[in-house]
Amino acid sequence: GSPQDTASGGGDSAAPVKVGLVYSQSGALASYGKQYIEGFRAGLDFATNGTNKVGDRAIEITEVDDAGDPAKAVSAAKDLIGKGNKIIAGSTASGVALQVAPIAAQNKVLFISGPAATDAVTGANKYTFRSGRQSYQDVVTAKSFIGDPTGKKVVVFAQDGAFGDANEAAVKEVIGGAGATVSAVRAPASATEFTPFASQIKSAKPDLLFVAWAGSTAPAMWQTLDQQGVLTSTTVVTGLDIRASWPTFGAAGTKISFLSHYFDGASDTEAAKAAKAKVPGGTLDLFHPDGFAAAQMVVRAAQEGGDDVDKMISALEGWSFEGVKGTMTIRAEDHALLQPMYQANLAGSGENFTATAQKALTGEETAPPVQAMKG
Amino acid sequence: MSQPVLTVDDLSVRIAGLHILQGVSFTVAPTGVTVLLGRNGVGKTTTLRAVVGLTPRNGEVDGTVRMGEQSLLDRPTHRLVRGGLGYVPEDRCVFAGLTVAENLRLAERRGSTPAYDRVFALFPELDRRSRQRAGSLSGGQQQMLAIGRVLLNDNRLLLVDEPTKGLAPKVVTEVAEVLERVAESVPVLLVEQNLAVVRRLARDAVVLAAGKVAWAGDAQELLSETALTRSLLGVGSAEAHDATPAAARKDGH
Amino acid sequence: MTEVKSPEVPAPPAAVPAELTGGRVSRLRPYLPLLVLVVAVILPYSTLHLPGIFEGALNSPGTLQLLAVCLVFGGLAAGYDLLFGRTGMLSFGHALYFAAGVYGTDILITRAGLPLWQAAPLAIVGGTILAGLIGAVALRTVGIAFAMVTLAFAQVGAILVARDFGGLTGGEEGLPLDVSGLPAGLVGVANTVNLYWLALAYLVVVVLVVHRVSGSPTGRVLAGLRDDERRIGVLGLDPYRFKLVAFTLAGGLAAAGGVVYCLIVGGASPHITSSELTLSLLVMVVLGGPGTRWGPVLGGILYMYLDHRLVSFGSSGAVEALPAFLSRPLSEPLFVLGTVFILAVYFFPGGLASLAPRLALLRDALRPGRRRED
Amino acid sequence: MLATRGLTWRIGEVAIVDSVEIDLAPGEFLGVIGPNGAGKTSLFNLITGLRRPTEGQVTLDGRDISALPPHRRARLGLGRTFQASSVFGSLTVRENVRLAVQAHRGGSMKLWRRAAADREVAAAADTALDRVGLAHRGTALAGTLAHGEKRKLEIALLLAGEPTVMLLDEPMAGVSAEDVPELVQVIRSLTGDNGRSVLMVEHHMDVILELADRIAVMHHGALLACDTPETVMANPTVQEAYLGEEL
Amino acid sequence: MDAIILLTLTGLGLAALYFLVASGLSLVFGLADVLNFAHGLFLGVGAYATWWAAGNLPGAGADGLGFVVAVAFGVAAGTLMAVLVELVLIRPLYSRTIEQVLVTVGLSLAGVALLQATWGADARPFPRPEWTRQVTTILGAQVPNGGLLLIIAAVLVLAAILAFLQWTRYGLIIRAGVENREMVTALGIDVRKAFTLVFAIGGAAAALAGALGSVYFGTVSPQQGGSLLIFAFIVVVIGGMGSVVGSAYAAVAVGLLQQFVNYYGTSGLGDICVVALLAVVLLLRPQGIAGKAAIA
Ligand SMILES: Nc1ncnc2c1ncn2[C@@H]1O[C@H](COP(=O)(O)OP(=O)(O)OP(=O)(O)O)[C@@H](O)[C@H]1O
Ligand SMILES: Nc1ncnc2c1ncn2[C@@H]1O[C@H](COP(=O)(O)OP(=O)(O)OP(=O)(O)O)[C@@H](O)[C@H]1O
Ligand SMILES: [Mg+2]
Ligand SMILES: [Mg+2]
Repeated sequence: GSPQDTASGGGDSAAPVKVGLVYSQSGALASYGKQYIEGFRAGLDFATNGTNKVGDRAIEITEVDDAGDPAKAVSAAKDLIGKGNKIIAGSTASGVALQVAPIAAQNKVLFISGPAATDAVTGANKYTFRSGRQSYQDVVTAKSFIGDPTGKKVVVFAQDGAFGDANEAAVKEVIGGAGATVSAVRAPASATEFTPFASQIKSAKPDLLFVAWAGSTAPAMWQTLDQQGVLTSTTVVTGLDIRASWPTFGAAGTKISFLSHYFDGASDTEAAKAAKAKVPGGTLDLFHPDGFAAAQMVVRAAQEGGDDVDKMISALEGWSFEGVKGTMTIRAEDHALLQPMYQANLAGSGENFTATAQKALTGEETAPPVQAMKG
Repeated sequence: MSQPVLTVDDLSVRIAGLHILQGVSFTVAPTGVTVLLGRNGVGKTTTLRAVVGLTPRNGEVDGTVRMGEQSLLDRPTHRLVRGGLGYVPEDRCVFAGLTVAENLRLAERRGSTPAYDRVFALFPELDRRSRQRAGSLSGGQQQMLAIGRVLLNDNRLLLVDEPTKGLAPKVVTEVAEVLERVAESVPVLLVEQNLAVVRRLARDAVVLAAGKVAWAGDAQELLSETALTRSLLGVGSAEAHDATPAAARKDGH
Repeated sequence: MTEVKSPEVPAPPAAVPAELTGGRVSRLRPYLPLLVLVVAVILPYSTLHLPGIFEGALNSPGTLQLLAVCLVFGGLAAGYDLLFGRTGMLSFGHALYFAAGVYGTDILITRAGLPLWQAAPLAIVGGTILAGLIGAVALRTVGIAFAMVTLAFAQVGAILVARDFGGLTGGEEGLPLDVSGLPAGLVGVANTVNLYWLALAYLVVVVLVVHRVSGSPTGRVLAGLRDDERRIGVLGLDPYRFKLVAFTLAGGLAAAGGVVYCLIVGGASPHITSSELTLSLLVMVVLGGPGTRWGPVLGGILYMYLDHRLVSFGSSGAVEALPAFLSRPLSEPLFVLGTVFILAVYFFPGGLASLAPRLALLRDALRPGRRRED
Repeated sequence: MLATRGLTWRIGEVAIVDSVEIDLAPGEFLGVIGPNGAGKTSLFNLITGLRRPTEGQVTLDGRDISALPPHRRARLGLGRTFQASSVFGSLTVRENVRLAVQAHRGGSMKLWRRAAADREVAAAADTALDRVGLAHRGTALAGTLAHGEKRKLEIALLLAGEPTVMLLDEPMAGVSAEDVPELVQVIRSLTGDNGRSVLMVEHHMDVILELADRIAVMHHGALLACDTPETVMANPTVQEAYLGEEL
Repeated sequence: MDAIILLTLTGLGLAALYFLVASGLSLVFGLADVLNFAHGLFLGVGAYATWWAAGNLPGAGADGLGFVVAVAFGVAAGTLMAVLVELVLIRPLYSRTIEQVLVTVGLSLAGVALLQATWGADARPFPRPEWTRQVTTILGAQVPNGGLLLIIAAVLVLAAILAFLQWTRYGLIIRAGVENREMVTALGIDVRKAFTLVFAIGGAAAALAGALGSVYFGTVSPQQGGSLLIFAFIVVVIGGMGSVVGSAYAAVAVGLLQQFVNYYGTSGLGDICVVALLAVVLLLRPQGIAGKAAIA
């Protein structure tokens, strides 16, 4: 016999379409994963009109937890591919998305990355798509806060590592490219005391402070910026995280200008209504649209491509659709997902904060530069 | 004869599968020193540790050990000791990181007045060095501390394991004197290799061989019978290997 | 020497000398590992399905991938045991040399564009030299201080990887391996079986080296070091040199494991630089039985197996059907793993390796009974 | 052979070992006595390199070894036993001795040779075990030996290293009376041949008197006397400081 | 000048936090000889219990006396947890040091996962008195009150622990028991009680650190304890195993070093400097600043 058995992706026309979802059900990003899967279910329902079928073929979802660990995700992806799944989606963590993308290319299956925000997924290879936003789009939204950047002074405050690097680079390119002087203050992601950094920022006297910070130390960081008077001395822009985190901004929350990927009430599209109706609790959050869009893309791929991955790719490339956020476009050249972004404000106190959209930017306005397809 | 203070009956100890004590029975008289003799590795230390409840985790103990009416084997060590069973271990076990004073303070027991005068009268060195860390004491000084620690309290029975090991002859003599005086008020079960000390102190003797009691009876009788000492202790002449100053003196003069 | 070990702590059980085990089984015993090896080699030819144990048939890519990861960690644990179980050195920084292997290979291939046959030896040599240099410094201390110095160096490694110096490591996002230059046989799901064989080969090499070394004159010295370092010095041997050799060798083996792991997972991620990885190596070794030939291997395999499988156990229907106060914790793999580990420490002290003698005891206890029935 | 010059070890103000000068002739047996805490063990630690002296030198065969680490001194032929037995507890008795033989003969840094295959090492180890009468305990784990047996094993370890100068720290401590003559024989047999010298701390005076050519008396870290047994025993200071009252 | 005062005071606040975490760790590590990897869990338990109490316990709240009650509840919970851990998990393994460490490793994995299963992986806002969010102006520097609170708490904890070890009989028993449990028993003392007590103190200190740390951070999350633990370990080792005073010195050194290097050097260098400090201290003085046995 052969030393290894790989299921041939059944060409039977009535066989189910097998879709593998590899995302974080446990681990640090479990709550992002939860929103993603809720959004995905709602999106599947929406895109198939409640049948969960594409034509005669049922869509068979296999969910695997990667716990945020790329090694586990790679194992899971290989297992799913071996079992004949032609479509893999998920990837809550950027690290996972980056490791799974090459696996998809090597094995010629479709990969639709989830909430992972890293720019590197865009243009990773022709088999890889994304259903969420990328860091660059955040930064372009941030730029919209200072009007004409020429001659302005911008400081990026970001944590060490790839996430911070990407943000710093994007700010330099987007806002610096538009004429502002950009400098950066970087801090270790593990830092617990932020006074030195707050002092550095304050003494730089920027016109705009762009903060790229993720993780559990964020509230302490905001409190320190507030206490050292940074928030009142300049315009401070950062990304709005999931709802549950809003109260952790504390008093600082109302002094910050937020760029937002999504929050409940940011849009009022058909898809948003459908998603709201379907999602447990009835309130949309940051990563529901990503899951929703992923499901829409899966259905599209299965509909147009059948079992042929190349056909799936050509069906998705250049495709525009109405997602939760509004019109989304998959750019053919590098598979960037062009989508609306929002400026928002927080109001309230204690446990109760509400976000209101100040302005929506269209997918065109926030489009990242085109990447060369790497593989 | 009056009731024995300690009765060991059919005591059997296995450690890591080795059957070390195989049914040891003896008694300790309510006064004087009972000495436990035997070759290296015969199980003297093991016997004492079993009595005081310190058999290692991988050991099993069978049989009965009674102090008066009370059965000892199923009671935790600290209870036994509080009940008046004093133990001086073979390798001293002073607390190296604590000062001499702290070592002594630790041995104080609730509900009784510690007899510091008694201890310092015997070992003035301990008083002088009370602020030195016990770990930096010499071997002999440590031994003094280990004995002094137990004498701080009134005991119903003392278990003493090779107290003269590694001590200078002068100190050996001192320790022997101390034990002699202690034994006037408290019975002592003593393990000792130094036959001169044994001769001076012991009233009864118990000889262990091959995990069993080979001989038990009057100590002086044992030591005076050359045939007996030779067969039980393997000593040619009782004098020959006494590490006594007397033996040394002979050459000196 | 580890200060953690108080005198009463039984030293890791030494392998039972052959002359002490009797009976028929013992005559077959030397061949048992060989038999297991043969089974392991031909396993990918089996289509056997073990429901509940593996997701797919034995020869499905998912199963082979999982097994390959398990085998690498089996080898890694065996290499770590050379330090911990056999020499008595408690290093908290072993993950560093593994990570050096993984990132070394990945960076040399992906960033420098070297072919695998150059990158792999370079990474191994680099990892070994790194272990030698760090060992040379760290071994000036002993006991907990040694453990902490190794931990500190590993922490520097973790910080450097996370900071993404020169964009080499990809920071917290990791660095996917560029497979375009790799031999075709190592790429793609269809070739997972080759990765499996590679991992198996790695494991065999490590076991062979560790076994050979611990049975060598040097191994004897290492065992002596574990018991009493001062004594070794007075015998005329330089403890430092021998410890350094063990440390460097173990580091080299870990780096080699890193190369294999990099190929299997297809990239590097900062998870592997964390001190938790060293900690879990320690867990593996103890789970298996330190200082024994097969214990650490089994411990490593079992730990990794559970680590991967528990994730899907947590999301299985059976668990989700339970009431919330049960299903919530059970769906956290680490909860189950931690609990299993605590229970294992209690009920199998001495690790899995101590199970065999225990089973033998059980068998002996049962045997007279059987005879009576006859 | 071995000589110390002005050897001093201070902790703070206190001189634990105080300008000790010892000359050990080839083949000589020098007994060291002294009250507990006199600094005998400390002197041994200075000679073998486990402690660094504050002042003074140690020379072996005319060569200054003061700066060498313990293992280098051992290789030059300096062997010792410890006051508290120190053997490799998790190895068998036989492996213990084989390790010592192997350490002495060199070739310990062989990673790829089977240790058990070296018949010469095994034979030498068995000889050493035989000489101390532990051959029958060969397969026992050294950690499980009784105290007296550990003492013998230590001497076997020492024997295996074929040292030219041996330092014995209270070898008789805790050894049962029965075994003392045997051990004395063993120690005597070590010294008779090929000019080996011995430095032995012992409180068993009869053993010292039986073996020693000369006796050194230490007191408060300093050398009180160093002479023939007769002279030393007759010295009133020695009697007062060390021997004490008759039992 | 302002900057230096600010950095010094906030650095001391950080040092205080490290010390609060390290003090319990150091006690348990140095005295009960258990390298307690579950210390981070005790921290988490203290923090979550305080958080829960502030919201649910009658009489407790986010402000004034209610906050004190909430913190007291958190400390009690941490203490109880530590005592249970000692009684159920550590005690049966006594004298098997490695196994004890391993059990705490298992416990830290399982316990943190349990916190996460119960309250989710995300950080939650922590109830705290309004004044802890304010700053106090000292010599022109705006020093966060949360940090000052930590400094005061750390000084009190240090004094309390030292007094306990030096002047109580239990302190003596604990110090002796570290060396030789068996012999302490043989002096008629129930040494097990003493070790339970060590764990209780360690747990209480950890829980207090958890609660006050959360005040400082403004949030509580399951991983918080674990991330502080590594620096606490470094502090304990630099300070010398089991020496609470040593830990205090080391915490100050680490806190200030990190703060100043992060300000004047490049980011991340602070952490590396701390690690380098550890390596240097250990190489020069393997027993740590205050050495192994010295307690005070
Ligand atoms: N923990 C242990 N594990 C295995 N065997 C042990 C252990 N403790 C003691 N033994 C064995 O038990 C026997 C008796 O030892 P024990 O220490 O009681 O002898 P002893 O009569 O006190 O000897 P000595 O005169 O040398 O002190 C010895 O053979 C020893 O090897
Ligand atoms: N590390 C140390 N710190 C402080 N004092 C020490 C240290 N080591 C030894 N001493 C002291 O030095 C003196 C000599 O000790 P040493 O062990 O050398 O004596 P010894 O002659 O071998 O005694 P014994 O016959 O009792 O073994 C003792 O008073 C001891 O307390
Ligand atoms: Mg004994
Ligand atoms: Mg001595």
